[in-house]
Amino acid sequence: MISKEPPITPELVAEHGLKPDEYQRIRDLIGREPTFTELGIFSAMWNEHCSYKSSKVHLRTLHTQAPWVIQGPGENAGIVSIGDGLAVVFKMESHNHPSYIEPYQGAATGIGGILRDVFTMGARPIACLNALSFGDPSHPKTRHLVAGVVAGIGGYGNSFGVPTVGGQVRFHTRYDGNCLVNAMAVGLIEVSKIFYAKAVGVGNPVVYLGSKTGRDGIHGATMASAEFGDDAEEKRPTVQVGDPFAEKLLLEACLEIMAKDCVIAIQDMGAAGLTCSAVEMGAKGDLGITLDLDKVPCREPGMTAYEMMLSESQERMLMVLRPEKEAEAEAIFRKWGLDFAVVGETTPTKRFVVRHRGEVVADLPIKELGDEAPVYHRPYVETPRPVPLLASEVQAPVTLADALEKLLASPDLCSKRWVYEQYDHLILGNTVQRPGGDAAVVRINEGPKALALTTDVTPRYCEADPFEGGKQAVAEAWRNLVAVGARPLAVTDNLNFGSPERPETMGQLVGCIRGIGEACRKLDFPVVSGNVSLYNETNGRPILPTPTIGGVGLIDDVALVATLAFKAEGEAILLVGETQGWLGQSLYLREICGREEGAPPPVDLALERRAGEFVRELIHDRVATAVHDVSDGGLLVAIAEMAMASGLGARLYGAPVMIPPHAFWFGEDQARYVVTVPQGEAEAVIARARGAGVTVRRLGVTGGDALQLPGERPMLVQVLTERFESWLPAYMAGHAP
Amino acid sequence: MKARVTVTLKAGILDPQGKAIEGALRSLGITGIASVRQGKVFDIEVEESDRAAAEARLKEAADKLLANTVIENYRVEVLG
Amino acid sequence: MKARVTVTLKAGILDPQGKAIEGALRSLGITGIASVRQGKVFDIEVEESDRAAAEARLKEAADKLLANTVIENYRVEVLG
Amino acid sequence: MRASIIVFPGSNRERDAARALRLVCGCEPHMVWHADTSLPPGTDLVVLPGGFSYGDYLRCGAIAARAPIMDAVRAHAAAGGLVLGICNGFQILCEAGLLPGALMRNAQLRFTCKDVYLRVERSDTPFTRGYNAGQVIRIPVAHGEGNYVADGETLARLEGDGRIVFRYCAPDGSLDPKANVNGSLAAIAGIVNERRNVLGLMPHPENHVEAALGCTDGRGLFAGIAEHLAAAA
Ligand SMILES: Nc1ncnc2c1ncn2[C@@H]1O[C@H](COP(=O)(O)OP(=O)(O)O)[C@@H](O)[C@H]1O
Ligand SMILES: [Mg+2]
Repeated sequence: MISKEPPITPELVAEHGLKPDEYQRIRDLIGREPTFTELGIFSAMWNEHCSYKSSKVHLRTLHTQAPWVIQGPGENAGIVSIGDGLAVVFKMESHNHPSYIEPYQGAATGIGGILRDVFTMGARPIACLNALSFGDPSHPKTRHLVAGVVAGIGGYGNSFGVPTVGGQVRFHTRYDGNCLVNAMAVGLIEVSKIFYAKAVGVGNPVVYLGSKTGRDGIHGATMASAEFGDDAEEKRPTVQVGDPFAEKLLLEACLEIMAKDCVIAIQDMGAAGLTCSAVEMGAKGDLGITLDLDKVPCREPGMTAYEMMLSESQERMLMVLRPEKEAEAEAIFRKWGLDFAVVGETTPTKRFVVRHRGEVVADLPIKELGDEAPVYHRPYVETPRPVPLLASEVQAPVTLADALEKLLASPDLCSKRWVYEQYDHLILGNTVQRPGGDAAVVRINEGPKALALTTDVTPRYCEADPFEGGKQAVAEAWRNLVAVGARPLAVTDNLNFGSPERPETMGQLVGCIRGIGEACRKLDFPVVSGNVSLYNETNGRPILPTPTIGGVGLIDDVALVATLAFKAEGEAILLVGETQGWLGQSLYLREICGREEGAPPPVDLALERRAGEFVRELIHDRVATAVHDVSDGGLLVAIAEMAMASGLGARLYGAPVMIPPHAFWFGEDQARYVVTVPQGEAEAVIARARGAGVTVRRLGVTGGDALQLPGERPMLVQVLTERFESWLPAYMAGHAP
Repeated sequence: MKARVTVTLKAGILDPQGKAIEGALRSLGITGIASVRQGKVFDIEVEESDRAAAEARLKEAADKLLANTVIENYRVEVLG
Repeated sequence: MKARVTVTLKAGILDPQGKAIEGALRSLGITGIASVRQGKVFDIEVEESDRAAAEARLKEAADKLLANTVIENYRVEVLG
Repeated sequence: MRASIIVFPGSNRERDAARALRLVCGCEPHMVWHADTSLPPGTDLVVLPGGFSYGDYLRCGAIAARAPIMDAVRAHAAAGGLVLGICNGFQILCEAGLLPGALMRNAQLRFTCKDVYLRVERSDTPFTRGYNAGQVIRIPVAHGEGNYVADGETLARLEGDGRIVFRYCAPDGSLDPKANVNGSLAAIAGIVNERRNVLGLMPHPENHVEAALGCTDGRGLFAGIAEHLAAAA
């Protein structure tokens, strides 16, 4: 139908990331050759990022139901009821490839995108978190990426005005050419005022809102699903620039017109902007959509239909409005200084028709664009189960004190203060627990309820044993929520893997999803939203499998929040949970012995649940004075973190005779917490634990200015703190890692 | 030697600052401004007497640090 | 008409960014940079055919908005 | 007391400020849109809240300082009314010429959010009568451009007239350069105008008014303002 567009050649098809059989399927569907614009539309809709073609069949197995779930996966974000007519809306999403190419803007637009997902549903964002994985600190690009990504996250979130309250930062050489930037946004909504993407009614105006369209990120969605070679730098011109100011205005304007009941359906323009949003609105509503591209506000002259349909310019939305409210909605948008244009309408035809300069440049069946996207049962091989490593096979340190000091100053364990101090974590005035604890705690409105928020994953466990690693990521998120006193509600997952076309990598994806499903079922902790990012690899080397879990929990009364700092001298320090001394895949093994091997610690989900419920009761009954879960680095690291947070030391008892000391103190056995209670309560707590089927062991007594272990030099809390706090700032100031 | 490195956004890259300034000028009653794009200048004192050598050094500085060549262009002028 | 307004810090005003850039260049191994001071440029498209009128309008823009004359100087060039 | 909070596009701590006024002063502030040209009648305190007005593009606070409502704010100040600029509000006051000097990029070139200690230099202003002179308070900062600069003459005048009301300090009140969180001249965190009815400060007292959030050192500022207005009435 269009003469000026380039002819479709096999090369052009390949450049669009479509395989020959996929192209054939397109021809069969529409019964002719697609136009260039249509090819672009298909490539956007059918790429991995939008279609989930490799992961879909496996994602269906996840546990997504619970009585408190209002909206599970499939919408812009998941929604969970928190009582009082309120619900929490949340989702995590990756912006990995754009962040590697331009770390500041890549990370910034990642935050912008996930915030839009949340406020598109009508929620006001109340918190952000992020999970970051970078290459080895000695890799020449790592420092630049850390600096840019952190500044970008802060630059966007701070200006937009949402507190960034938590996250994690990890380093490993397997992320050298492919960092991970996973961002999570959390919003608050009234249950009766939720908005969806589903278009309703024929002849209703389709309205374009927000910033103008430029040539930003054309093919960004395709890029997000392409692996990197050494020529990654050459893919640069697709960089999108974020405008947090415009997004803040968009938020306020959207919430205002939603409150005025103008909106039938709303969808943000994310990856593959106008294409994905329009198709989704039509397909969900069983309607057709007609767009007139001459009406689209453009930033640059001479943009083609293809460019407009694939542009990823940020801070834009598409809405279906109630026709009688059009003028009112427009006035609100003009007041906020934003573009507003009626660009199309809903039709009964179930076709996606796009017009530009008097010509029809696309005319496609709307349902098939989404529903008929290829779904792959990709071949996979399961990761062989690793052999557990015995503690006797792992060398003991010269002294436990030396090992502890070294661990605390290691890149993964050290304080991330340098990072989170660049994020405004206090704005909105509801941050009860700031970054640095097990989970962030954000009060809901004026209280007394609050949300607990965390992001977790241990990629080295997932690499060694995807199933156990998947379980562990969920269990650790659950544990971090419990450790502050919350009732875990639900999770969002962000699955970052290499190429699904490699059976080994596909096996990791399948294994992790199974593990996540298992843990979510057993812990009653459903998945309500998520995102899959595949093809994270450089020169054929995939990243560590990284299924990041974002967990949300509910606290009924902010006054009953637990923190990890020791509270007073002379209190009993107790270990809740069972210890074998599991050193396989531990940080002790990696940082002290230079080995990465063995099986990761298995997660006994029944035990996890018992231990967690026990600890939550201790917090609720105000018996526990400090609580910290035991994770990376093991028991001694957990105790050191409690000491550093308070400035108080502790006198510790020796390890049980059955377990070598280094395995006891640095093993990473799961389902454990360190809890302090007033001395006088210790016996009762231990008895209560016995009744609950939970093991509790006395570890020592708080007090003094050092950690003291029998036969070891005293470890001054101040010295530990110095080690803990100095690695990251020194590294970022240019010192050798 | 004195030099100036001027860094400007590549064509087509969104300039939210420029856009905000356009709006502000308009509301200040300053009309007839069709577009504003904001860039940076670096006024640099180089310890170097050879012009070409100074220029080479500044190019290196611009490539490695002063400009983000993903989204920006730069120009080096040695003023002598 | 195209024009450029260049805004630079007044002498004597400390420039933390410039200082930091000096340090960063040094740690990148780029030596011989005695000092760096950072400023801004605005590339402006003026709807005006008269040079003097364009200049006057830009001066007004700089005085009223583009420069903070407490700490900054500016220069207007109409490029035609 | 009648407080008005000016909301610019991009302001984002206006709700925090409103909550502090509500909790400490029992006053429900008016939200005033930047495009308005007058303040609600009877306004005795104007608050310019934190945030990124107009994205903080160009220079922090520069565009907001030229917004329509600012003439009314100027007139309010000229008539002796109280004006409190917090963070972005301080930047706006400097850009508007209601306070001297300018706020530049933090010396460490990074946005910084953390608790800092402030020494209250005098308790005889409308804004600080809730504190004792020399008192050390813990208040969070959250800004990227809070590095106060002014020429020598201006600084001499500020010092001479005792118009520096808050300085960054160590927990014991000493002026440790390490405690100067953004490299400000003379560790300046907040200053008043000559008449002492306009205060600008970078830290956020409005975020430290509730025990549930860990610290109430910010209450003194709002309580002091309420007291001053009550006494003046
Ligand atoms: N990227 C980040 N953004 C914000 N906070 C972070 C980030 N990385 C780490 N933190 C904070 O530092 C603390 C320690 O992180 P981590 O070691 O991952 O905790 P845990 O082992 O309990 O999951 C947490 O409170 C976390 O929220
Ligand atoms: Mg934890």
